[in-house]
Amino acid sequence: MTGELDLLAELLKHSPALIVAIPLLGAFLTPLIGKINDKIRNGFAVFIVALTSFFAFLLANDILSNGSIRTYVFGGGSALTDGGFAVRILFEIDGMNAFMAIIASILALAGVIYSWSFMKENTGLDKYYTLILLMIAGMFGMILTGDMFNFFVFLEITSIAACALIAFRTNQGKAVDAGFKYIVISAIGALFILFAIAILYSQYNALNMAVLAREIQLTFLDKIALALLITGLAMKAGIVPMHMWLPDAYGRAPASVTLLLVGATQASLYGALRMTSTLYGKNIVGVIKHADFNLFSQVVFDITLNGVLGFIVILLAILTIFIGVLMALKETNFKRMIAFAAVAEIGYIILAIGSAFLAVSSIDSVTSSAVLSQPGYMALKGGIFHILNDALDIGLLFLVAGAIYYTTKETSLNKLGGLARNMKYTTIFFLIGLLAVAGMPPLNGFASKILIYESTYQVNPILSIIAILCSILLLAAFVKVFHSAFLGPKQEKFDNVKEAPKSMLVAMGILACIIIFIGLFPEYVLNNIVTPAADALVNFGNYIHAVDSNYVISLIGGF
Amino acid sequence: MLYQISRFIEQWLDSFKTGSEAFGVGFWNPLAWIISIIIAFLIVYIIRGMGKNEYKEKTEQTKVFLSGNPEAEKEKMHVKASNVYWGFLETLKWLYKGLDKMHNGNVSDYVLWFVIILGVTLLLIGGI
Amino acid sequence: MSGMSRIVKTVTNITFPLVLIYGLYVIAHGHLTPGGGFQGGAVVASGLAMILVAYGSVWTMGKINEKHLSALESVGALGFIGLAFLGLIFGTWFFNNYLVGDEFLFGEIGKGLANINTAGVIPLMNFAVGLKVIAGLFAIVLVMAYATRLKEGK
Amino acid sequence: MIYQIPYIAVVALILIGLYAIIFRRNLIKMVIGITLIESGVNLFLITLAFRKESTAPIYHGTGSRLMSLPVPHALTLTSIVIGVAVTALMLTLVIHIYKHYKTLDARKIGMEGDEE
Repeated sequence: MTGELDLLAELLKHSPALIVAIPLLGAFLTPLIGKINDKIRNGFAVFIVALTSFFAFLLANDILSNGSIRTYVFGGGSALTDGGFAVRILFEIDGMNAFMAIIASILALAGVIYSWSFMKENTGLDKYYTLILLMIAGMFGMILTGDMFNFFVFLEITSIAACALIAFRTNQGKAVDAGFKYIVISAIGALFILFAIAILYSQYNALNMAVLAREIQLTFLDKIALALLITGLAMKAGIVPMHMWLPDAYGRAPASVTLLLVGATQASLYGALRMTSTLYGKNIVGVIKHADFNLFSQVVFDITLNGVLGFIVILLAILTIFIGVLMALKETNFKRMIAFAAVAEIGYIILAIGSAFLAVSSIDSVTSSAVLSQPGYMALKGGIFHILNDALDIGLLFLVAGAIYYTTKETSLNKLGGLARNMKYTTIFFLIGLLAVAGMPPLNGFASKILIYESTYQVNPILSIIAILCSILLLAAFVKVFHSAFLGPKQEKFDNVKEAPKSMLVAMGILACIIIFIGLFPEYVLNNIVTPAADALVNFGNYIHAVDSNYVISLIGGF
Repeated sequence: MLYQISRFIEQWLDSFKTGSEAFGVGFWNPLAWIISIIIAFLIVYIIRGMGKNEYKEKTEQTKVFLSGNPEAEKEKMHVKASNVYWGFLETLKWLYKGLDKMHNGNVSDYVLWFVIILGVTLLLIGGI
Repeated sequence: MSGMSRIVKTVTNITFPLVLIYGLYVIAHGHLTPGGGFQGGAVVASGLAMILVAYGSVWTMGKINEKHLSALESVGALGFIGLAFLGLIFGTWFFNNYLVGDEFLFGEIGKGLANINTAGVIPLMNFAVGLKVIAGLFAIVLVMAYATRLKEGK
Repeated sequence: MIYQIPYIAVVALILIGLYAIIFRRNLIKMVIGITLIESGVNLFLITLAFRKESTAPIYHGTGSRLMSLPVPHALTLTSIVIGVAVTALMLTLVIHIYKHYKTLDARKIGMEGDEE
């Protein structure tokens, strides 16, 4: 019995490294296994991702239930060297990382299971599985890492693998073109992020996020680095007006890849969150809960920075929601239309985050302590919750679009129609995804959107009015899709269309079940998964403390 | 006894509010929504049951009747996706013209947008 | 791409071993001098690219297939990850340098402060990375040259 | 002043690269632009590592001389490796694009519409 416990504890200790290492190992084993048999290779890929997800869930369970922070230093030893240099590469997992790891593992699992049937007719599948496992490894790396440069490396790994996957169907010119756009955009974004990392390194001689967060002084160069980081990651996350690559790439990639691309986009968004609220935690959002007066003396808390940042983010968020929804209303290509909806959904997330920033700045500090106000905290929670819901809903819709492409070889909504007669389960899944994205109760999209509406209403009523209006427009856009693809008279050219294959239904079913579960028990998910993540972002001091134990701050207040 | 019953009813009613700070006060409980959806389905079912039951398939009754006009092909009968919100799109044509220009598929322009936003952010954040 | 003149071929034949040895030297001394798996691998791959230019892509494609190169690349990557996993098994952490201060691998060659056997597992990782880079870069160049061969005829 | 020149070069390289990406039509020139930005960032990293009168960070056994920082060198190497991968991928895609469209003009390709 104790032996089992020891093994579990040992696995738990090493799981941060294993989560990234297992897909990497699997990626390079796949071409060798693919020489034996195709089915064995597919099964192997599913097995690898399932193993990774198992470790991710193990880790997330531990982190989220205990509220602890785990660090994993590669090569062993302590996080800091004797002289206090922070050059060792380490993974640091707190609530937010664990939360993102859950999302990534769900998406990865669904994506790999889905591709079993979906990619059956394509050639070169050895490479496909290698790339998909590489992309999963990169995604997990981005999410788990606690090192700036490592973040950049995993960002690039993800984008290279993603680009090759977008352009996987090289017989389609548009797909290749979308891949080229994606790689140009991500290369430029990543290079500017690297530039920002170099600026930070030049000042503090550290690449470790926790040490940087401890040291940061918000000099002029730091502000430049902040702007570079935010803009670079915002472009990777597809925020208007830097979103135009997103519909091109999402629309042209195979559906299983699109699902993972959603995950990669979320990971970039996570990066932006981590940069603003942990790395610049002293200056932006992090200080809020830790209104420790000793800490305050060293903190260069800049209330204007919060205001300006909140202003920028909210402006971009409103633009993102509006343009995403308007384009989704007009678009007639199935996958591009969902991609625009995805843009709008990202807008909701950053609207919440921007409101959190703004809520901090608008609280005047009578006791010289800027405590995150209740609406700000709620907005942060809503935004984080919506990351999960967005990934699931949009992912499910993309899978449905892929299933329709698989059975009819058609993506134009003008040519589809009456498919509900042939594809019952797919229709049900689409209906679930539609209602969830539009924020209809009792599905998951509603649970997070109500948080966003309520909190933004207290920040500024106009924001929540715009958000609700755009949600209705989003529903209208999806009703259009539902009408034109699934309803209507039975068409002769689709007489032979059958239900999607089993593996695709299983993948869609997984996502749909999770959506319904979250919809029915939003409180449970909110308290057990989302709140630890939001707390982890707010308590940036704990993040530093996990690496540098000399850095102690006492907790006061709380909610 | 009476007190206990009234207390129980109160608690039951309370369960329809989410009862937490997070979701505010209101009938946002998923349970309430499921119950109301089931009730709505029941009502629809009852209304459907009230319909005439002399309906027979594949007879004159099921034929499409378009004010005496001949029925077009099935594919032509279906409202196309691009026609669904025609009025809305027509009204906002001025806006969509600009938006379409934005999404021109040229990666140079995409990068130009990035540079513009980068410049604005640098000015705003660096300027404070 | 067809082959070039006899002079170029002869010069390539002479210089290629030198380039190869230099590249392998850079790989082997990666932990002591500037260099390492990637740099040495790039040097070797550039030597192979020289052969490709001199003899033409069709000839080279006949000698070595791009599929073999991909397999070799996988083996290199597997070696790297495998060594990292061995760190988990023999040492205590992933990527642990469990061979450092050990003598069984290079034995007497490696004695001394600035010799091969001072870095434990790092030279092995360099070899793995070098293999991957040689195979990968050469595969890229080869495939690109082969893809553009059709333009020559026009 | 002589130590400021690399930073000027960094900015110049990045700006030239951005110019090439934004205002050049040819896809290959855009790829060149990206490599220029990458060189600029790499040069920036290398410049950060340099200290006045420092030597390469290699141990020769004796003497304690000022060495330049090795960490940015490692970062630069990694970023070069990534750059090679990105460049190779982009050029491969350019070859494919040329096969499909018979042109490299960025303005003539990539228009998304209902082309079916």
